[in-house]
Amino acid sequence: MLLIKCPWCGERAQIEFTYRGDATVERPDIEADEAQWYDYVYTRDNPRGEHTEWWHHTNGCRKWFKVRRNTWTHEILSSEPGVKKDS
Amino acid sequence: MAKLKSIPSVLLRECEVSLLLQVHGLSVASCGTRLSAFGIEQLPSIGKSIFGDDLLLMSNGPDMWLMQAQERELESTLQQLREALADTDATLTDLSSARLIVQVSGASSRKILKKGCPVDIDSLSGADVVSTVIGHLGVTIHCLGDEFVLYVLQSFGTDFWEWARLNSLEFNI
Amino acid sequence: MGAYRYSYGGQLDRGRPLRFQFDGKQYSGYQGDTLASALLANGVQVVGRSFKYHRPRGVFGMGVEEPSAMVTLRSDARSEPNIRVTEVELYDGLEARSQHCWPGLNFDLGAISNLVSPLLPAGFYYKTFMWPATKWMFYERLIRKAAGFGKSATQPDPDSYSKTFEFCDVLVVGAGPAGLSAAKNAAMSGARVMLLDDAPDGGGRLRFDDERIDDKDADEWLNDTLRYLGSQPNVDVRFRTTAFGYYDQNMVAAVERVFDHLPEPDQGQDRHRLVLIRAKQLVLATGAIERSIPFGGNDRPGVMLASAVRGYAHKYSVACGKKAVVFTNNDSAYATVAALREVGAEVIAVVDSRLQSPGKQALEHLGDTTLMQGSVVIRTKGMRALQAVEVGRLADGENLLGNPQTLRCDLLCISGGWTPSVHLYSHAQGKLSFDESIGAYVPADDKSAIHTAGSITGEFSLEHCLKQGCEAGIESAKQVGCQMPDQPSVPSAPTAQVTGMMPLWLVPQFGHKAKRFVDIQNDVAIEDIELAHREGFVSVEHLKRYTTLGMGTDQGRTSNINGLANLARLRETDIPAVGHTTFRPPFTPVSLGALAGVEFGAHLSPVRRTPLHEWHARNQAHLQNSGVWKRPAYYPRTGESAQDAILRETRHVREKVGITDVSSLGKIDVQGRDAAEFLERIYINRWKSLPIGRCRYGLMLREDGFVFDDGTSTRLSENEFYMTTTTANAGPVLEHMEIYAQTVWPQLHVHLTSISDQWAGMALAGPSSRAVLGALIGEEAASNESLPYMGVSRTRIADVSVLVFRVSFSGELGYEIHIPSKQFELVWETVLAAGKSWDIAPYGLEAMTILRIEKGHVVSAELDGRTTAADLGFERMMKTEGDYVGRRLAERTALVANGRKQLVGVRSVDGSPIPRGAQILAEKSNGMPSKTSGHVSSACYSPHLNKEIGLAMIVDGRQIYGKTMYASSPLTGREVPVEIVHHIFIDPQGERVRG
Amino acid sequence: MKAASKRYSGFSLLRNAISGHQRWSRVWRDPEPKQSYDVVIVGAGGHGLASAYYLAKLHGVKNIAVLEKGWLGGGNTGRNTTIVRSNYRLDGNANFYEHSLKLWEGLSQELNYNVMFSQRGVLNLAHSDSEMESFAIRGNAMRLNGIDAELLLPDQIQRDVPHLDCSQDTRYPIFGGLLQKRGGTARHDAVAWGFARGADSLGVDIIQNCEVTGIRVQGNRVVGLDTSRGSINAGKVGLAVAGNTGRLAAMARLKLPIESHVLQAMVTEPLKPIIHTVVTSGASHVYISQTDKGEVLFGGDLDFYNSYAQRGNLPRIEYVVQSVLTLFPCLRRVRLMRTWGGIMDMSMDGSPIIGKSPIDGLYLNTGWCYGGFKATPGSGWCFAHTIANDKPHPLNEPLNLERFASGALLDEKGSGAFAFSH
Ligand SMILES: Cc1cc2nc3c(=O)[nH]c(=O)nc-3n(C[C@H](O)[C@H](O)[C@H](O)COP(=O)(O)OP(=O)(O)OC[C@H]3O[C@@H](n4cnc5c(N)ncnc54)[C@H](O)[C@@H]3O)c2cc1C
Ligand SMILES: NC(=O)c1ccc[n+]([C@@H]2O[C@H](COP(=O)([O-])OP(=O)(O)OC[C@H]3O[C@@H](n4cnc5c(N)ncnc54)[C@H](O)[C@@H]3O)[C@@H](O)[C@H]2O)c1
Ligand SMILES: Cc1cc2nc3c(=O)[nH]c(=O)nc-3n(C[C@H](O)[C@H](O)[C@H](O)COP(=O)(O)O)c2cc1C
Ligand SMILES: [Zn+2]
Repeated sequence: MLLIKCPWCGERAQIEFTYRGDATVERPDIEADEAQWYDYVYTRDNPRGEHTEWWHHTNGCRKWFKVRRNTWTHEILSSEPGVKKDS
Repeated sequence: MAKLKSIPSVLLRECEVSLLLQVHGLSVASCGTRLSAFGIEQLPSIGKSIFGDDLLLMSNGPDMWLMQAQERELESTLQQLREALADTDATLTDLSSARLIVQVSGASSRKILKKGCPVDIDSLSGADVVSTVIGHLGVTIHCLGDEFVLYVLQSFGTDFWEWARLNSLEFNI
Repeated sequence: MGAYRYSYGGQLDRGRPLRFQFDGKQYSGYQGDTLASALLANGVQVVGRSFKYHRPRGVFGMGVEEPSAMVTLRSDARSEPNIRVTEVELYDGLEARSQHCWPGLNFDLGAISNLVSPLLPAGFYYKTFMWPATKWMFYERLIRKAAGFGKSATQPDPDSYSKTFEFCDVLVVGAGPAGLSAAKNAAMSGARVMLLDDAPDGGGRLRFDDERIDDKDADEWLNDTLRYLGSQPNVDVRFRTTAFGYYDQNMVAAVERVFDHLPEPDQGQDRHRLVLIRAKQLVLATGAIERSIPFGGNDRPGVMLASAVRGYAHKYSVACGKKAVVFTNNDSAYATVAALREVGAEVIAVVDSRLQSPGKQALEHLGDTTLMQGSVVIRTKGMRALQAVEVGRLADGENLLGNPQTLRCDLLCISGGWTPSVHLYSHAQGKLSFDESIGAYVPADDKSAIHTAGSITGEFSLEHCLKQGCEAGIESAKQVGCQMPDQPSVPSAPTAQVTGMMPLWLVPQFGHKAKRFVDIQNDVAIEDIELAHREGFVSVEHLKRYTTLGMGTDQGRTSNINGLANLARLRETDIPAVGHTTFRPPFTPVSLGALAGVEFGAHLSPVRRTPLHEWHARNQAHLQNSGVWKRPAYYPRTGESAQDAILRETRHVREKVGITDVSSLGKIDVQGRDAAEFLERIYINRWKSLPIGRCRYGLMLREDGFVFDDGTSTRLSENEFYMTTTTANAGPVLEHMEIYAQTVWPQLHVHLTSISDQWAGMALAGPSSRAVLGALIGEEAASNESLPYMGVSRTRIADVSVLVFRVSFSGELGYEIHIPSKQFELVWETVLAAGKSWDIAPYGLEAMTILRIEKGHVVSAELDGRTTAADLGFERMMKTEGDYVGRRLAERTALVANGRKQLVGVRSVDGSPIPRGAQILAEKSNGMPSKTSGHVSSACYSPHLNKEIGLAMIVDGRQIYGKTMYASSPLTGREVPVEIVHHIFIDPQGERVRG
Repeated sequence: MKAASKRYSGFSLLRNAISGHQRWSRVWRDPEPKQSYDVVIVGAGGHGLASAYYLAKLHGVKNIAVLEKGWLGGGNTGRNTTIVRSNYRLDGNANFYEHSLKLWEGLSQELNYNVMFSQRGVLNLAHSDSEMESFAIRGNAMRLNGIDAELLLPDQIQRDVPHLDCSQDTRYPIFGGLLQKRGGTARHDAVAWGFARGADSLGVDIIQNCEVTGIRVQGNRVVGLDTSRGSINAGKVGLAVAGNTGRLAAMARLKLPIESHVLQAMVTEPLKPIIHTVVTSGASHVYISQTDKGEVLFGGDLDFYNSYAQRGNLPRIEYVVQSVLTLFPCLRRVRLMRTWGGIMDMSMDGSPIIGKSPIDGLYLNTGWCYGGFKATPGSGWCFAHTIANDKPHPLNEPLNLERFASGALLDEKGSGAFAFSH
């Protein structure tokens, strides 16, 4: 069972979390090209190695945050809050 | 192996509270001393709790608190809090009916929690608050030394008791 | 007890004799025996049959490595197949049966396959059973008859299982000399230590060998160390506990066999416990396992691992034979000579493949037993069990010199060297390197949080095992920041003088070509490996799968390396170039019960219950699953059928007044200065304009433009909305909104809290609902003016503060009353009492389903994740400017093109019921494949219209109202003509709900 | 060697037994890579091998190589739960998988290799009325597409699967089921080996231990590959690398609607067979069968995080086992023998992609999610057609890459653009 580091609650068992995939894709502006929207919703880098991804501390603090994890070794490298509050 | 004693070593008891609130968005800057009328001078850090005047404030995440009282009247307290926090970022949500609250005590209290919670129960000490799972259920655990208070979603209450029954047979409840 | 038990010695409780049965025959043993030692003490030689050829099999090893002595243990609902007798602790009344043989163990008809074994080489089934093409199912039935070893119980197991989560600083796996010294040193530093061992007691090989530590009998050190560890509060020692898998971030999964050593668990106690341990530092001291040697007939009962024979003698005082030969390629087996002598057996010779003489200690053990250097056992002889061996001299390590010599014996103790138990290390993606000196793979290096100590590293001397253990204990304590006392505990043992092992991967044949087995469970012999190689299965992985080498219940512990080495020989390369197959959890087989714990059957996943659950049950409701919830389907009255009850309840709502529990709806509190703006972006329709005290139907999309969920939401105050979602999507919708609130639009001030459990709800519906409400809150407050359609009122019922929404799912005049769930039953009863004069009655989900179909309301059957807002006729709700979730991709060509399936109503033309799940066809299919135009998503008999109706998704359906098509159900052989109509069957103008 | 002497049969087995099995020849060669091929297939899983086989057999392509980074059949082909079925609801899937199922029905004879395709039936259990209703929709759609399907009631199910818990005393009581009798299982390894043998005998070079490390593109046309065994020129390149699609696509600078996830499977110790049907349940997401060797074989959901490691974590194993015991309570004392994982090419709508890529001469075969084993012959057949004609066959036309941009998705579960949700 992975040990996920929540930026607020510390290292916790995977069963407290929900996964949401690639956190490097950015939601485009509503007026952006359909192609950009297609990329945002559908296409993924899908690397073997370091991957930045969304996790949600569903049975915990209910925050979404980004984890940097190696998809080959499952090693967890770092985690950070989803977005700074003042952005 | 020593023969098991026939006295139960875990006690589970449902607790009644008069008020349970989810508080969002309190901050030292905006709330400062606004809660001092309730005996709360400072905000607990994440994963900690403090007691005020018949009021328990537990931090269950960043910018999030559970507030609990045993005696205070719900609607008037809610009103007073709303007034105290007016014009701040804080919001209040009434959850007084939303949780089954269970006190776990006895020599094996940690042992039974370990059977369902993937957190280091042995490392919890007084005033610690942790939201996690027990079995398949979400739970917030408030540690009071060797006693624990669990907050489980009301609709899963029956299931929680079922979980507790299955897992406490060995403690001879 | 038993002809092969020596009269004294061993670590048995001779004061406690035990009786047991094997294949119905009574035997006895002692407390402290394993089933294996007890069978051996009684001279039982044949215990099982091999997988493919049904050859007789006896006890070969003494622990987890045992490949073939498997039985079915216990009986009836507790019967357990494939249990290794070497792992079973004897208890009084134990029952074991042989398996995989018919009619019996000693006369097994399956053994015919041994006679035709030339026809059954590796992979034979891929080459035949293909003709005639239709006959495979017939052949397969025969093959399945031969499959499997034991039989599973057919009744549910009466025992219980549980799980616990543990945390520690240092976890030591294996309580042999290395593990014990690691644990002791880590414990002395004050670290939180856990020590696990598979065996019922600690000590590892120390229990089976005659060793000295600190100049005393090793038992003394062992007992002192166990006593020390047992007395420390920071140490948790668990025996009978197998670490079966290493998982990410240093989590070790173990299973504790709490009660397998007794006939059945004590009252209330669990049989097995799954222990999940998160360790900051892990020390693997899992030891090494002796391996076999491939020579002719090496599978015959009476051929055993030398280390096992030594163990049976030392620990159980059992002589596995009366007249033994030892066959080895290394020094370790010499101790077996001494051990056998101690229990009164005769050792007639040691056959050592090496030309050099063994080390000093080995020669001491040898005593005056004949040593045949540079020699090998070529084959065994005997009927079922061993009677003699043929020994030949090796000329150059490969060819034989002269004629073999026959030695009569009933026991052959073999040692092909030792293979470290690197399983857990390998689960952790640890790299292995091949150590030529021991002929095995060892951990290449320690990882940051994983240390190895003892014979797992390939270091076999006790002296070094102890030393490495100490070092690992000290190092791991240091890593977790614990201070060692000045004096670590470093026990000493005599320095061993050993002569190196000689690789012996294959013994040449002489004359008679007896099978030389590699894997004696799956009957994989050298010729199978040669055949695989010949046919091009030259990768280790292909070899494994083609021959099934190492795929048995022992996972090839004593045999894999022999397979690899022989493949290397055939490929004319070295073993590292061939590689090894992958080690996978579990280390040893784990009961499914232990993995499941309490969460199966009725407890597989949690159930949500409404606050009225007991009330529903008391009132004869038929409760059914609805997502995670249990909800009342209908409330049959005495003598009423389900159908009658459902129709009665439906009519009751249309004609009088009904009440139903809608507590399972998702409810979310949306608060903050930007709450309205936030909803504007979550839903497709407008929210900022919604007045306080009013509610609105909202539809939300996923970002891909398809409909996600719907519900009504209410503005309670300027910055506070009470949102409802469908029952099924309550959780997903909240998570979805959280991601937008927290990460996409964090600048918006909005707080989201699930209040699904806080608020319970009831729908009060029917022509008399206003009258009932009036009786509760006053006629004025309930009037159309005070509480208009889509209006909301905060009021009190039974002195409980409630919310009353003027909304309707049924299409009747109706209200939803939401109440804090702890007061729900009180208010429900109050409403029922008030409604008595209007003949109020509860209704369930089934009636609700009919009511909503009549009204054309959509649910998950229509919102199936493939529909757009426009498909449902909601295109006008979609804002045409501004950002909201899903807007952009909802504009994609295929989502706006013609030819999409649209929501319509269907009405049976001839009055016959519309088949459930029917497909819609333009023409009758008459049972032929046909192109479909859509499908019926929901259908029912409408008591109100007295018609068979349904909702359907039909290609361009809104353009063909009035057309007749066919609702086709080949599954039931029915095809019903239906007319395509508008999806709202009753009150299309909404007069009832607004009136 | 003469073709006839290589044929397998009971007779050849007997003849070889007499000569001590010394005369069997290699099942496939071990050739050195040539400088250049007309078509190179990357990935010697079932799909890659089947594609090469059909290219050579049906489309007369002569100069073909299949490149494999490890050992052939060692990807998901060698680690799946071997269920074969065509019980799909949406036409685009149903027609394709039914074509594949028909190929399965003659595959052992076609390949002269017993792939042990066992039509023991695939039973999907329904645990609620609404699930029965959606099974009815699916079953009716299947029947109208000419595919066999039957809707069963609990008592019929209990008769067919005696040890299944059909009682009410369980979390998800069984309301009925959808049975496809022509569905079943096949021996996974034999499928890879049979296609490899077939392709090899048609002259295809199967090159193992040859990892593709780069895709060379000139203008917008693929011209060759870099591999761990040197550069290879290629007229056309077909990617059939399952979970590694993302890495190969990146070599061609493509970003695809694919994520790699780990899916686990496991077996118990071998038991005398008691489960003779493939049983699957959506409520707890588990699928169970018992192999011809006797192990009970099962799998469940993904581990739910991107992964390239062929190993998973314990919570999934626990839940899968809990689900198995819920259906078959008598197995609690049976023991789990081995667990493993495979890297799944999960697409964003849960359906596969077989077709052209934006680069000329580069073809995609990916997105198989939980269900690509059953597709093996059909996928190879369609992929071969697409590569040979530079145009999809009508059967794989709906399985194009463009559907994600246009919205013409094939989302059987309706769970949207989340790769792990399908
Ligand atoms: C646990 C599990 C259970 C499953 N159960 C079922 C089931 O019951 N029924 C079903 O129909 N499907 C099932 N599947 C799915 C099915 O196994 C796969 O979809 C199918 O086998 C894929 O075949 P393939 O040939 O596309 O891929 P693979 O067999 O994975 O072959 C791809 C090959 O490409 C090679 N490769 C990768 N990168 C490179 C490179 N750079 N250079 C050269 N070669 C490379 C790999 O080594 C591999 O051999 C399951 C999958 C798993 C993991
Ligand atoms: N003379 C030789 O050639 C030779 C060879 C090998 C070992 N030995 C001797 O054996 C001893 C080795 O000491 P050691 O401590 O390294 O090993 P050990 O074999 O004495 O102890 C290992 C212990 O680990 C336990 N174990 C293994 N895997 C486990 C798992 N997954 N879960 C729980 N428990 C598990 C075993 O039950 C055993 O008790 C020394 O005395 C050494 O001299 C000698
Ligand atoms: C259908 C099927 C049946 C299997 N049966 C067995 C088995 O009987 N014994 C065994 O050890 N492994 C069995 N395995 C698992 C393989 O040993 C192996 O774990 C799997 O092919 C994945 O390869 P890997 O573990 O080498 O990565 C089986 C795998 C499959 C797909
Ligand atoms: Zn958290």
